[in-house]
Amino acid sequence: MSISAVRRLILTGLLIAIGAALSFASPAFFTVGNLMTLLQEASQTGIVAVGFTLVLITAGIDMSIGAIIAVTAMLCVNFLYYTHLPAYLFIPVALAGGCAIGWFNGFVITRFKLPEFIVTLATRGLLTGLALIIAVKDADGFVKNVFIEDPLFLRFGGAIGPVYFIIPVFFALAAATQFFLKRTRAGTNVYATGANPAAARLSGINTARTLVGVYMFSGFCAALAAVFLSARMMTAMPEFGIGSEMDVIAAVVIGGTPFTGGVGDIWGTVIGTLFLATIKNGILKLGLSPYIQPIAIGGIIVVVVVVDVWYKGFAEAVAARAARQKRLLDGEGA
Amino acid sequence: MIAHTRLRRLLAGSRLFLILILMMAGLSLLSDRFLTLDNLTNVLWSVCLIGIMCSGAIYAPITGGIDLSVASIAALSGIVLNALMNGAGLNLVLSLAITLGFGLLIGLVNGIVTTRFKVPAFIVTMAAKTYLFGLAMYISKGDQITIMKPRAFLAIGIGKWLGVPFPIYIMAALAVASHILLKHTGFGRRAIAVGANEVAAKLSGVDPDRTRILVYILSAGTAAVAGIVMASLTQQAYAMNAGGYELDVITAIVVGGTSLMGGSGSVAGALTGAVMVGFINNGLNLLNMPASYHPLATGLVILAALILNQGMSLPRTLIRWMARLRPSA
Amino acid sequence: MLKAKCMGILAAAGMLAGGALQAQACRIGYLPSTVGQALTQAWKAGMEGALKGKPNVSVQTLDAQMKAEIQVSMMDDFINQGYNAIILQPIDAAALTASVRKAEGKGIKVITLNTDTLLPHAACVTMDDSGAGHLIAETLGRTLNGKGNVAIIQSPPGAQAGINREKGFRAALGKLYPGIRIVGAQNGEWNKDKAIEVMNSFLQVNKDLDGVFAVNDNMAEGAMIAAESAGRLGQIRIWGFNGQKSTLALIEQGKIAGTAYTNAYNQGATAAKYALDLCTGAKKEAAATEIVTIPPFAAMKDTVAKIRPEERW
Amino acid sequence: MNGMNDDLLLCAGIDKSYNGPQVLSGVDFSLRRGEIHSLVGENGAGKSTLVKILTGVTQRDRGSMVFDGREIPLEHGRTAAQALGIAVIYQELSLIHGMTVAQNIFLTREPLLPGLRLIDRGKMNRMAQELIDRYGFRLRATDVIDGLSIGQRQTVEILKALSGKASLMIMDEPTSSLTAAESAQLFEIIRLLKARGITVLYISHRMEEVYQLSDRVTVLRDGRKVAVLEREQISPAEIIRLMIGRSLTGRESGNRMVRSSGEPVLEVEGLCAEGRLVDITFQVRRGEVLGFGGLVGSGRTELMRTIYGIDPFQAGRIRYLGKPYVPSVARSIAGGYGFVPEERRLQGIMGGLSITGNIGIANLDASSGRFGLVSGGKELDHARQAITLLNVKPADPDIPVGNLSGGNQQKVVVGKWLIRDLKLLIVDEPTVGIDIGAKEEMYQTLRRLADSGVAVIIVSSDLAELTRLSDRILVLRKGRIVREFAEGTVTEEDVLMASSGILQEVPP
Repeated sequence: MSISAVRRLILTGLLIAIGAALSFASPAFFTVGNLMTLLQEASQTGIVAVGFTLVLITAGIDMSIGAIIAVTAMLCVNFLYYTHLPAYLFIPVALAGGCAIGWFNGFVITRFKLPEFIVTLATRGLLTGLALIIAVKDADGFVKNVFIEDPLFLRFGGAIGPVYFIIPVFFALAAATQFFLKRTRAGTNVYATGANPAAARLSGINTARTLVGVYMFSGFCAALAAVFLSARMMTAMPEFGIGSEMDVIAAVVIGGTPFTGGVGDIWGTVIGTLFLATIKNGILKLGLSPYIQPIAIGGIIVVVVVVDVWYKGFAEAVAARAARQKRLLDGEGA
Repeated sequence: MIAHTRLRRLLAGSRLFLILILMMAGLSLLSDRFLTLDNLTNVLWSVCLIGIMCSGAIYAPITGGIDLSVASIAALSGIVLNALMNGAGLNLVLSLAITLGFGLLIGLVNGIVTTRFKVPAFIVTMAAKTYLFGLAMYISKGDQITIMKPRAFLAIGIGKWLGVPFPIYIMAALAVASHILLKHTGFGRRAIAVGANEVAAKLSGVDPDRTRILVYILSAGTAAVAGIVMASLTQQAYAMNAGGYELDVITAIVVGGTSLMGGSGSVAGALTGAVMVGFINNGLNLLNMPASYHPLATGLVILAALILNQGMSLPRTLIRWMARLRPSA
Repeated sequence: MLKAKCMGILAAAGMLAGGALQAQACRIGYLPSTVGQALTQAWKAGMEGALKGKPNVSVQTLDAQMKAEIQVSMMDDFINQGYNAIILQPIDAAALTASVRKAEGKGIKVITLNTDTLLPHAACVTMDDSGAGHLIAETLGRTLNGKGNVAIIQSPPGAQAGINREKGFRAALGKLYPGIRIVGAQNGEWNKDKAIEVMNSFLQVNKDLDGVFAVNDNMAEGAMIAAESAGRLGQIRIWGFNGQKSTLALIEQGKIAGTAYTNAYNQGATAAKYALDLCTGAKKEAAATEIVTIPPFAAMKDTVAKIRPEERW
Repeated sequence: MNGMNDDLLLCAGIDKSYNGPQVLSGVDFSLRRGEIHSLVGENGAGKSTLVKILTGVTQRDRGSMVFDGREIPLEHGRTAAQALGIAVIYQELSLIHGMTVAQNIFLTREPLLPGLRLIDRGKMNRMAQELIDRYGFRLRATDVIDGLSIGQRQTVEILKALSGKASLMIMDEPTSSLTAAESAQLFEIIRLLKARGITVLYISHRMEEVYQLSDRVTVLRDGRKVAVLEREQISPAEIIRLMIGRSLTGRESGNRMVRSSGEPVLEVEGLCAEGRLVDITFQVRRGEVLGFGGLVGSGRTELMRTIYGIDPFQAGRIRYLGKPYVPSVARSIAGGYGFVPEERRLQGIMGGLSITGNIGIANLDASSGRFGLVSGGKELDHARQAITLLNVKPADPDIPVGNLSGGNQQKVVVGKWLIRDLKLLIVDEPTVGIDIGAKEEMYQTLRRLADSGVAVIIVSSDLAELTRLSDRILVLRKGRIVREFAEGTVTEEDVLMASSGILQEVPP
């Protein structure tokens, strides 16, 4: 079995173990209500993480996702507050807005050959500001957070039976993206661009276009998440989602997509998001002091990643030694 | 050819500074209050925390890493210091020493986890940011502890010499020290080499792990100093202080022309970057621009500065791209 | 199922009212905007004081880290865990309305602190933000004899509490003292070193600044530090908001002109009592939100002594 | 038998200049169907430019080009070239890690499910496997690239080209990173391609290969065609003469071994490293050039890394300058070692840094003064010394080493040791992928060092180089020393046979 498969199993095992432990620790954990909330939280991060995974596979990074959430949310509210367009008309516009921002990121990165991290960090600032500026203001010019009552829009925050609407959407998006990555030429290009841009270009892949596309998708996912978030909260605030990028990154990296690019997939990200959500949700049940909770979360993340990386190194070392032995035996070239 | 490259490098080096000058010119046209000695002092005073952090944190990007935990370290050290000084009642010097040592220890941990376990620095320091904040909360019980004594300590942040607040001297001293460390010592050379090509550096007798660990110790150390200054300046030990400063620090460093892929860096640049951001905020305040517009303006200026300034790092960036994409031997 | 549980509690409460000391558990969730604030600390202390000695009553605190999203998900968590009452300081009125409704729907009593939500719930124990802003404007205006230049150190845009305080202040000033000019308003991000930065620029631009209103004490203290180091603390009357004990001390030293003090212990205690009575059934929930306002008190050098040490937080 | 219709490609009077200097002037060049045609010349002779023009990476300024009877317009792009069936095997392998053989072969040309835009995995793997089997390679379509040897990866490169229906295959330095055995396999493949009527344009610095393979050879010098040699005219000496316009000093093959009498610098006894080295015993003396032969993977590089102090060893003793010694990189450098690693770009140079930076890093001890401050002046002197010693071009200590030619990069890597009090220099593959001129200089440098009393250990897959440079040759096989050539004349054949275990083993 391949190393990555084993890593995947280990992580899944850890997830189940922690889940089980929590169910014993607190009766409130393993209840339909709580699990659904957990999944809802996971999906909220997960939708963004799906887009982010593609960025990471191209060896890039997108620090602006949080800010994109904020802007898109404000965009929706503006539509609801000023125009009285029906949701099914302006939500596509909002999503397109997310893509446009992603395009801008991709454009600046590829056109000016600037490091992704700093470009998206700059756009992050830019969008944070934009969100404040387009926020709905009252007569005295103070930001006013509108209470959304449009039933159609609110449906995004709603549930079908006990299942929140966002949950199936997340899993559908994940499945579709995984399928895209593995079964379409464009998906292959994403991996190629991340693994070895020079080679990708030689094979006739337009890496610039691939990158721009990836950032657009990341923007789209963030925008989608924003719609669900503001529907759930029945309002939008200019600071929505800002700072959440760290959670997303953690989820994706725990899911086994490295910063070096060319590797990783969506299933890993799904597990990673569930993992993070479980820890965050479970920790609340343990009656810990709120001061201990961040310590615990930070600690667990380090431990998990250390274990994962350690196993990877260990397994690869074993494989390498085996290869050397073999080479030594038949004296042939490396 | 030689003359040409020299010239290009000179221009590239000073380009950011020219941008800064232009900005100052613009601001002084907009507000007559801008170009006054007091105000410029104030700007430096307001960026000194970021500046102090930059002077140490810059080594992480130079080695191809990153340190996201500096802000939490700063907040934590303020709290530890107060606990020692006013809680345990130790004398000032001793408490300062222990606090600094504590900071260095955190750096050591970050360094060891990144090098020995080969975990990406981004994740290590991001997690550290989280649990160090928790630790700060835990020790301080979340209180905003006001520090009223000792006088000597409060002087660190607000005391003045020749009309210039002490923190500015501290920042200047650390920046100069850091510059010398980077440009004129073996450690600086090794850090750059590790960032440029770890394997080659190793075969030339550099110990990359040792260098990296030192880098994170250094970064945490300056963060602790910043924390001490902040505690004294605000007369407060508070876990929430310095929240989010790590991103400002990185922004300043990168705007200053240091590539995140390692192998090059400029302390002067990083400081210029920090001051630039300081000027923007100050300018917006002087013009009494509504708060909603500040982030946008700042973001725009940063992006512009990056694009104007990237000419110099472009060729190196490309080479490093190539280098990074090879599976390392 | 949760409903049934609540019925049970009510029944038991009935007995309790009947004098039988057979206690029923009452789990209270406390969810402030952040746990890292003198104010929210004081509230907690107040609650613990009020609930001391009460059998089977527990308070669990969660930290919303100043983020509405997090606060909402933590609300959900309290709801799922079937807490009996939640004491909530909404980060945003609109953003928390949905979760408050959800909780109430599950029969969980929600007591809000300082910020009311848009739909009715058990109770809202609040310090009067805009009223206190009014009070400050009035007092500051009086001490300035109705003329001079005043600057405001704001909260981050969109922070409701800060906005209400500023609005109250501006409105009163405009009405009562048209002679006083507001020469600047900048964001201090609730935070001390930002406030120093902002204050420094105020001092630069306005050579004749007479008063400063910072929408919380933390920022007032920052302004004080800046003014002091510029040697202009003498001419400038700085007002804060909340009345945390460090600020009261500075008022006694005459470094800060005043602050709108609210007895946060008392406020916390009141909230806790409501929670307890509601879940023991000693009190029935009204149709409309029951608003309990803790009156602000203008603490200045001459009046601050009235605040007893045990009332200082 | 070779009339016009027999020509696959006919170029006449090709001119090319990159804004200013004329890179190609009036080059006539022709390829016959199904021939193996070598293109040789020193770096800068215009080989790569000519290839770029053929493959449409860059356009010619003047001259006619007829491919397969069709006139090729001046504006001839990469895609056009691919469409014509001109394929290139790049020197820098252009495969995507983490992907399977099949995925790499069909990258961007994946077979799609009918009607859908979805990749048909099964079909792709089948097609790949068919292709592999047709040429009888030892590969599985579903193997992941990362697990393959360099040789196998190259095979994938070739398959990639074949899958595109290539009628002309251009190979630029294909053996530069191959072992002798793998090269042999590659030659088999090339002959196979020829047999299937595919024309191969072969570019290499290794004369013996050109000699072995070519039907014809075109020699370029300074952007001009100096000769086209038919099979019977081809001889390495002749080619080299034509390339550099002067005849070489030293014998092409076969070299007398000489026992050095200097005192031993490094003595290794019974060295064992699990999985890599078995009971290695040898010594190297002052003023001696000790050559290590053997196939790649026979443990040569591993041995060098071990005695330098990079990799650990389990058993055995090492004495350095007569004293017991446990190697560590830092200690070795301090003690007067020099080490030139196998892979220049990955292990040798720091591309982004200046020559000064690259040389300085190994000489910090020499350049740092009081308070551990490094003197930039001293470093610059060091760089200048190295530049003049080895005549690095361009002689600007400030330019990034990444911008230098292979030869000059290697000079920098060697140079950083020359300014030290050097006692032992270990050079792994000194001249891989660098042009004849630089090779010559490198040989002279190494010889000069030995004569000045330095003990030099070289590892090389280039047998001519090995036999020519060494005073003594040890041959490694499966991690042990199987043969020592200490006296008498040694030919490349002797070494090759020993390496591949054909010569009976005579332990030293």
